[in-house]
Amino acid sequence: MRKSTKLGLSAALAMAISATAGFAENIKIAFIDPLSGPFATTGTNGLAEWNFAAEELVNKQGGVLGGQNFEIVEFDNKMSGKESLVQLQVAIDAGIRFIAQGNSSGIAGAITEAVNKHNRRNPGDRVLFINYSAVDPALTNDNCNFWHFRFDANADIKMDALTDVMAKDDGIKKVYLIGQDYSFGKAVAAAAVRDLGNKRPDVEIVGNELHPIGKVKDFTPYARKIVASGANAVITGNWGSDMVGLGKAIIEAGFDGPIYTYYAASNGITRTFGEAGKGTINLVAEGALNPPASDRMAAYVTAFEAKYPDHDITQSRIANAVEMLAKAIDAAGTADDVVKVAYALEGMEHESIWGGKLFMRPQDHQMIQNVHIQEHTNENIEFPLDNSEFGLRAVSTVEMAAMDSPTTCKMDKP
Amino acid sequence: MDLFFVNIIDGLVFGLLLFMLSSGLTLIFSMMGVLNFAHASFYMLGAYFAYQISTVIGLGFIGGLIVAPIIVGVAGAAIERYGLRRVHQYGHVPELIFTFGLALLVQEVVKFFWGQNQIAYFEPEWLNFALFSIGQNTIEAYKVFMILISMLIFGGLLYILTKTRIGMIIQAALTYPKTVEALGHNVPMVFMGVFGVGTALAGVAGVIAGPALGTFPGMAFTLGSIVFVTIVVGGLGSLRGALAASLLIGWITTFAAAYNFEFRTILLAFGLEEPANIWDSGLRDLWTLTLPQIGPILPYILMVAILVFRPHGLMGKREV
Amino acid sequence: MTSALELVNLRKSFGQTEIIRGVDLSIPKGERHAIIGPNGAGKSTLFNLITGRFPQTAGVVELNGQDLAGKAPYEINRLGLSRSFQITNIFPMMTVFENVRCSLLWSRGYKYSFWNLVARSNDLTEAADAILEQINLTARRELPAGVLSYAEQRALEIGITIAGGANVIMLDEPTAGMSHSETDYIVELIRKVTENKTLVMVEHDMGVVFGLADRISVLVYGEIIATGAPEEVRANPRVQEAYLGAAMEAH
Amino acid sequence: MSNASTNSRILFGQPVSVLLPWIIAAIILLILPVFLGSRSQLTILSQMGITIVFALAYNMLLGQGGMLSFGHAVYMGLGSFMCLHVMNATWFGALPLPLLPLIGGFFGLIFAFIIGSFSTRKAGTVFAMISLGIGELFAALVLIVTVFFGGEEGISGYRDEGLPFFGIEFISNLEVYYLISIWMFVAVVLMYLFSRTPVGRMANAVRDNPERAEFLGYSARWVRFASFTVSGFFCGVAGGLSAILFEIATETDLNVTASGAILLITFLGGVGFFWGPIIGAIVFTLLATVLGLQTHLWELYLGVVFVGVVMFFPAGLSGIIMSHVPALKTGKLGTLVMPYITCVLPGVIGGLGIAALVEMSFHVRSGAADEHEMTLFWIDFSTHNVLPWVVPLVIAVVGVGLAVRNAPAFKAAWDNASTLPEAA
Repeated sequence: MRKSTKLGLSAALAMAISATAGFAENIKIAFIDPLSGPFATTGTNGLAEWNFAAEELVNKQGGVLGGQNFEIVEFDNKMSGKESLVQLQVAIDAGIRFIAQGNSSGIAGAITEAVNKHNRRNPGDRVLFINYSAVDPALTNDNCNFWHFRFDANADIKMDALTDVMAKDDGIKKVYLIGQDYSFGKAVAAAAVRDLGNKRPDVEIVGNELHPIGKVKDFTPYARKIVASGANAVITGNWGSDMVGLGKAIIEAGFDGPIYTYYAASNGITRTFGEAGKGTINLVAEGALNPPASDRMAAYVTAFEAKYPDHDITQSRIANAVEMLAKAIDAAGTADDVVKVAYALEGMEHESIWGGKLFMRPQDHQMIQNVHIQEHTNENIEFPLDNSEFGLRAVSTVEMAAMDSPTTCKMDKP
Repeated sequence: MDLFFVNIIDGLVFGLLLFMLSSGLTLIFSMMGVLNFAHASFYMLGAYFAYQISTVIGLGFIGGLIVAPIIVGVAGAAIERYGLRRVHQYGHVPELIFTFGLALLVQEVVKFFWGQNQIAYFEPEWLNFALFSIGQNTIEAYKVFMILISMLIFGGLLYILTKTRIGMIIQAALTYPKTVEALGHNVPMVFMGVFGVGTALAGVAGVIAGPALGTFPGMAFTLGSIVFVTIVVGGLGSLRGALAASLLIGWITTFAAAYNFEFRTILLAFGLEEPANIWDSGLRDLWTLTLPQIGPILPYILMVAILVFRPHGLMGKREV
Repeated sequence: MTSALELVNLRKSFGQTEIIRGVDLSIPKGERHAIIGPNGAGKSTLFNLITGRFPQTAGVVELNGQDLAGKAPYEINRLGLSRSFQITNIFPMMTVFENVRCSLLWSRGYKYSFWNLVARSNDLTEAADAILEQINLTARRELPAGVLSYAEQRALEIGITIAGGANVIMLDEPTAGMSHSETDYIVELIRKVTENKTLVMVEHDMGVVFGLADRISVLVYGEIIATGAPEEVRANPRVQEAYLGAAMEAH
Repeated sequence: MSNASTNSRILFGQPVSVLLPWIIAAIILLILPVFLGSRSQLTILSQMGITIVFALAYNMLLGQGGMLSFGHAVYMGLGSFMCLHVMNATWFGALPLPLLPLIGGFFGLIFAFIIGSFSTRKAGTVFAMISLGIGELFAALVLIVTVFFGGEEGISGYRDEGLPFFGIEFISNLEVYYLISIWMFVAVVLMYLFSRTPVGRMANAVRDNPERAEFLGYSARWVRFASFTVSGFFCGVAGGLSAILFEIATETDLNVTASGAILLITFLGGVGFFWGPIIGAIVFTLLATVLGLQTHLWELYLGVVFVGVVMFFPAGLSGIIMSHVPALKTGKLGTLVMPYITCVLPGVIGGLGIAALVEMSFHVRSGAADEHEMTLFWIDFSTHNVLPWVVPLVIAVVGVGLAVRNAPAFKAAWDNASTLPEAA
C-alpha cells in the first residue's frame, strides 16, 4: 500500500478533502520539505525515513488510539519560506494537525512563527510543529514557542559534545573554524570559540572564517590557508556541495589532521570522500549506525536498506520523533487536541531504538539525547552509506549531552 | 610568500578553466549576438557524459576526455540548428530567453537521469598524486594537467583563428558580423560550427573540472553567470580579452578567498571607533566583514563598474 | 534675419580620414535646399553631423542662430529640426496611427508626463489624423507600421518627420529605391508638407532635385564645390567635371 | 483593448465595451471566495494576485520597454523587507495596514531610481548584464547584512499589529484576500493607464526604435529611466502585499532564482499584450502549487513547456489566444473545431502519455524497492507489469503520430480560417 500520499488538484483548489479529519481513520502528518530543486535529496531521504518509521514503528505495531494509523502526507516547499507557508496552509486546511519539517533553520523559523500565529488566531484547529532536523539554537531559545518540538540535538549541544571529546585529545593545539556565511555557520563558529575557550584555553584558534553559501566554485584557496595556518584540526558546519568541495580541497592540499563536521555523510558525500576521507573526516550527530545498538535496531536498518536501496538512515531522530509522537497521542488519548499531545510530549522520557535515553526538555522543547562523534571509515562497518564500503562508526559518545545547558526560552503555555 | 605562489597557481587553474568556457561563449556572443545562458549547461553535460563514458561504460578518463566533448559539441550544434535558429527570427530577447529555458531544462534532465547527488566522477588514479609542494601545501598532478590541457586548447584556438581560412572568416565576423554575410559566406553553417565548437570547449572544461570541483546538478548554475561576467569584463569579440578577464577573475576570487582581510582595518584607519558591544551595533556587519565573505561577488561588482564606465570591456572593440 | 541653418568650416574625421573637410553653407528660412554629390562624398555624414548623430571634429552648426555643438539628437529636435533616414526608420510594432501620434507628443507639450492619457487628448488624435490624411495613410490607420508597403513606409517616415511641426526638415534620400510613379507621389507629398518650411534634402534622383529644390549644393570629397540655383549649378563647369556630367549622361 | 470607434453606450465617460473587461474582473475578484474560500485557497489566490502585480510591473520593462532584467526581484524584495521593518517599528500601530504597500512602493521606487540612474543608460545587453550583476550583488548582501535582512531567517512581523482599518484587523485570510485583491485591481488599472500616457507610449517607441525616438525630441534614456522607476514602484507594491500576506521576507524573495521566475512567468504569459503576464502569473502559480503537489518532476515539465513556448509560440499564451481573433473576425472559428480534435487533442494526449512514461520510470528508479504500485491519472497499477508500460507507450506513439500526420491539414484549416476570402 502507499503510505505517502499526495494531495491532488482538487485538494489544493477545490477543497474536496476539506475537514476530512472527522471521518479519517489515519492520523496525518504533513511532511513539508524540499522534494524538487537543488535540495531535493535530503528532502526525499527524510520522506523515506518518515514513511518507513511510521509504517514499521507505529502502523505495524497496531497503530495508536486503538488502531489508527500514521499517514505521511508530502508537501514540496521547494526550499522556499513562502512556499512552505502556502503548503502549511494547505496542510492545515486538509485537517492535518502535525507538521514535520527539518531542512533549513530559516524555513523552520518561518514555520514556527506561522504556526504560532495560526494557533493564536485559530484556536479551533491548532497544529504542532515537529522540527526533526533544523538545529539553529534560537528555535529553542529566543524564538521558542509551545508548539515547536525539536528532536535533533541543536548546534550548541553538538558542539558541546564535540568539544568534550576534543578536549581530551592533547594532540590538538591549533583549530581552524570555517563555515557557510549564514545563521547556522555562525552559530557553529560562536559555539566552538566559546566551548573551546572554556574547556581548553590552551588551544589556539588559528582561523575563524565564513564563506558565502553555495557560491564558492573552488575551495582550494581556503584549503591552502588552513594548511598554511598550521592547524591540526578543522571544524566546519558545511553541508551539501560546500561540504564536499571544502573537504576534498583540504585533503588534497595535504592536510592530514581531523576535520570535524556536522553533515559530511551520505547523499553522495561518503562515496565521494571514500578512501581519502578515512582518518580525516569525523562527524558529530545523535544516533549512530555502527556499531548497531541492538538487534531490533539492526533489523530496522536492514529492512530500511532493503526497501530503499538508494537511501540511507542519516536522520535517526525521525524514528524517535515518530515513536514519541505515537506515545504522546496515546497518552493524551486524542490526536485532535494538540495541546494535550504537546503536554504529553513535554518532559517525556523514552528508550530510543538507537540505544540510550531520550528526554524532551520541558523548558524549551529541546530533545536531550546521546551525541556521538563518528569517524568516516571502512573498518567494522556493518551499515555503510551511499552503497559504498564506507560508513560512519561511533568512536566516542557523550551521554545526555548538554542536559543542564541553560536556555533563554520563555514559553507561553496555554 | 609560499602561500602567494600557491595562490598564483590555484588562481591560474581556475582562470584557465573559466577561459575554456568564456572563449567559446565570446565567439558565440560576438558572432551571433546570443548571450548563451545555457553555456555552462554544456560544461555540466561534459562532466556527466565523461562520467558515463569513463566510469560506467569503462573507457577510462582519456576516453571521456576525447568522446564527451564531441558529443557535447554535436548536441550544441543540433540545438543551434533546430532550436536557436528557429528562435533567432523572433529577435534577441526571445533568443536569450530560449537559452535561459534551455539551462533550466538541461538541469532538470540531468537530475532525471543522474539524480540529485554528487556523482562518483573522480580524477584518474595516474594523476592522483602530489606532484610537488610549496611550503606545506601540495600541488596535485591533476592541477598541472588541467593547466596543460587549457594551454593546449588556447594554443589550438589561436592557431585556427589566425592561421586558417575559417579562422579569418570567424575573426572578421567577430568585428563585422554583417559584412561576412555580404561576402557570401555560408553564415548559418559558420554559426552552427562555431556554436558546436564553443559548446565542445565548454564540454572539455566540464570533463576536466568535474573531478576537481565536483559533478552535481547545480554545477552549471554556480558557474553560469560568472562566465558572462568574464566575457563582458574582457570585452566583446576579443579572445585575448576573454583570457585576460578569465585570469583576472580567477586570481581575484582566489586571492580574495585566501586573505582574511578585515574591513575593520579600513574603518579604524578612517579614525572610526569600534563600537564597544559590536553585536548590538547597527553597523556590526560592516565591522565584522572580511574579504572572503564578499570574494565571490567581487566579479559582479567589477562587471557593473566596467559596464558603467567602460562598456566595451578591457580589450573589446565594440560596445556590448 | 538669421538663416535657418548655418554651417561654418564644419569638419569631421574618422580616425585618420577626414570625411567632411570644411563645409560652409548658409540656408535661409523657407528655402528648399538639396545636397547632391557622388557616392562617398560625405552627404550622409554631413546630415548626421547637423542632426547631432555624430559630434563634429571642428566647426560650427547653427540652427536659427543657435549653436548645436554638443547637443544630443533629442535636444536638437526640440530646437525645431526634424529629420528622416536613408534606411526606413519607423516604429514597426506600433500602429501607423501610433507612429504619428508619438511624433506629436513632445512638440505638443506632453513631454514625460504620466498624468495625461493620450487617448483622452482630442487635439493629439485630431492632429495625428490630419497628418495621416496628408500622407494618404488614413486607410492604414490601425495596421502595424511594419506591414506597410515600402512606399507607404517612406510616406509614414515623412509623416513622422514633419509631425512635430519642426521648421527645418531634413530628408535623407526620400525617394531611394522607388519606382517612377511612387517617386512622383512622394515628391508631391514633400512639396505639400514642407510648405513654408525650410527643407534640406540629400537626393540622388536629379529629376527630384531639379523639380523640388530652390538651391542646390554639390558636395564632393567632403567639400562644397558649388552652391546656387539649379540652373547655375547645372552650368557650373566644376560641377559638370566632378559629378554632374557623368550623372547626366547616365540619366 | 479595442479602440472604441463603434457607437456603443457610454459609462463614466467611457464606452461600455472598454470598461466591460474591468467590470467582469472586479466581479470575479469579489465573488471568488464564495467558491474558493478555504484559508489555503485564499492564500494561493492572494499569492496569485501578488504575482500578477509583479509580473505586470516586470512587463513594463520587458514587453513595453524592451528591457530584459535579470534582477528585478530585488525591487520587490526590498519593498517587502522595508514593509516588514515598518511592521516591526513602534509606530506601526498608528498606520492602517492597507497603506503599507504604498511604503513598499515608495522604497521600490527609490531603489529603482538609484539603480536606474546608471543602468538604463543603455538598453539591450548592457542593461541585462547590469541587472544581473545587481541581482547577484543584492542576493549576496542579504546574507551578509544581517542587521537589515535578518540573514537566512529573514525578517518577520505581525500584520494585525497595525491600526485597525474601519474595525478590520486583517487577521483572517479572507480580509487579507480582499485587501490584496483591491490593491491588485488598483495597481493593474494604474499600470494599464500608465501604458496609455505619453511616457508609456514613448516606452513602446523607444523599445521599437530608440534612435528614431531621439529624433522625435525624446531622450531614450529618460524614457527608459521613467519606465524603470515606475516599474520599481509597482514591484515595491507587490513586495508590500507579499509582506502582508506572508508576514515574512527572506533571501529567497530577491535572489536570482526569484528574478528568473518572474521572467519565466511573464514570457510564458506573453509580453505582447498588456494582460499576457496576468495569464502567465495564474498559470505559473497553478503549475507550481498544484503540479508541485502531484509530481516531483514539475520543474522538468515546466522546463519543457517553457522551451516549447519560446520555440513555437514566442508571443506566449496570450499570443496563442489572440491568434484566434482573425478566425473569429472572419466568422470561421467553427471550422477550426475539427482540426483541433484531429491534431491538437491527440498531440496533448500523446504528450500526457510521454509524461506518464517519464513518471513511471522515475517511480521505478527512485521509489522504494518493494513499492511497485503507483497512481497516475486516477488509475492504480503496478510498474512491474508489462501492460502499464505498453498502454502509455501506445498512447504516446499514436497521439503524437496523429498530431504530426494531421498537422498540415490543421495548418491549412488555420490559414483558411484566418484570412478573408479574396474579393472576386
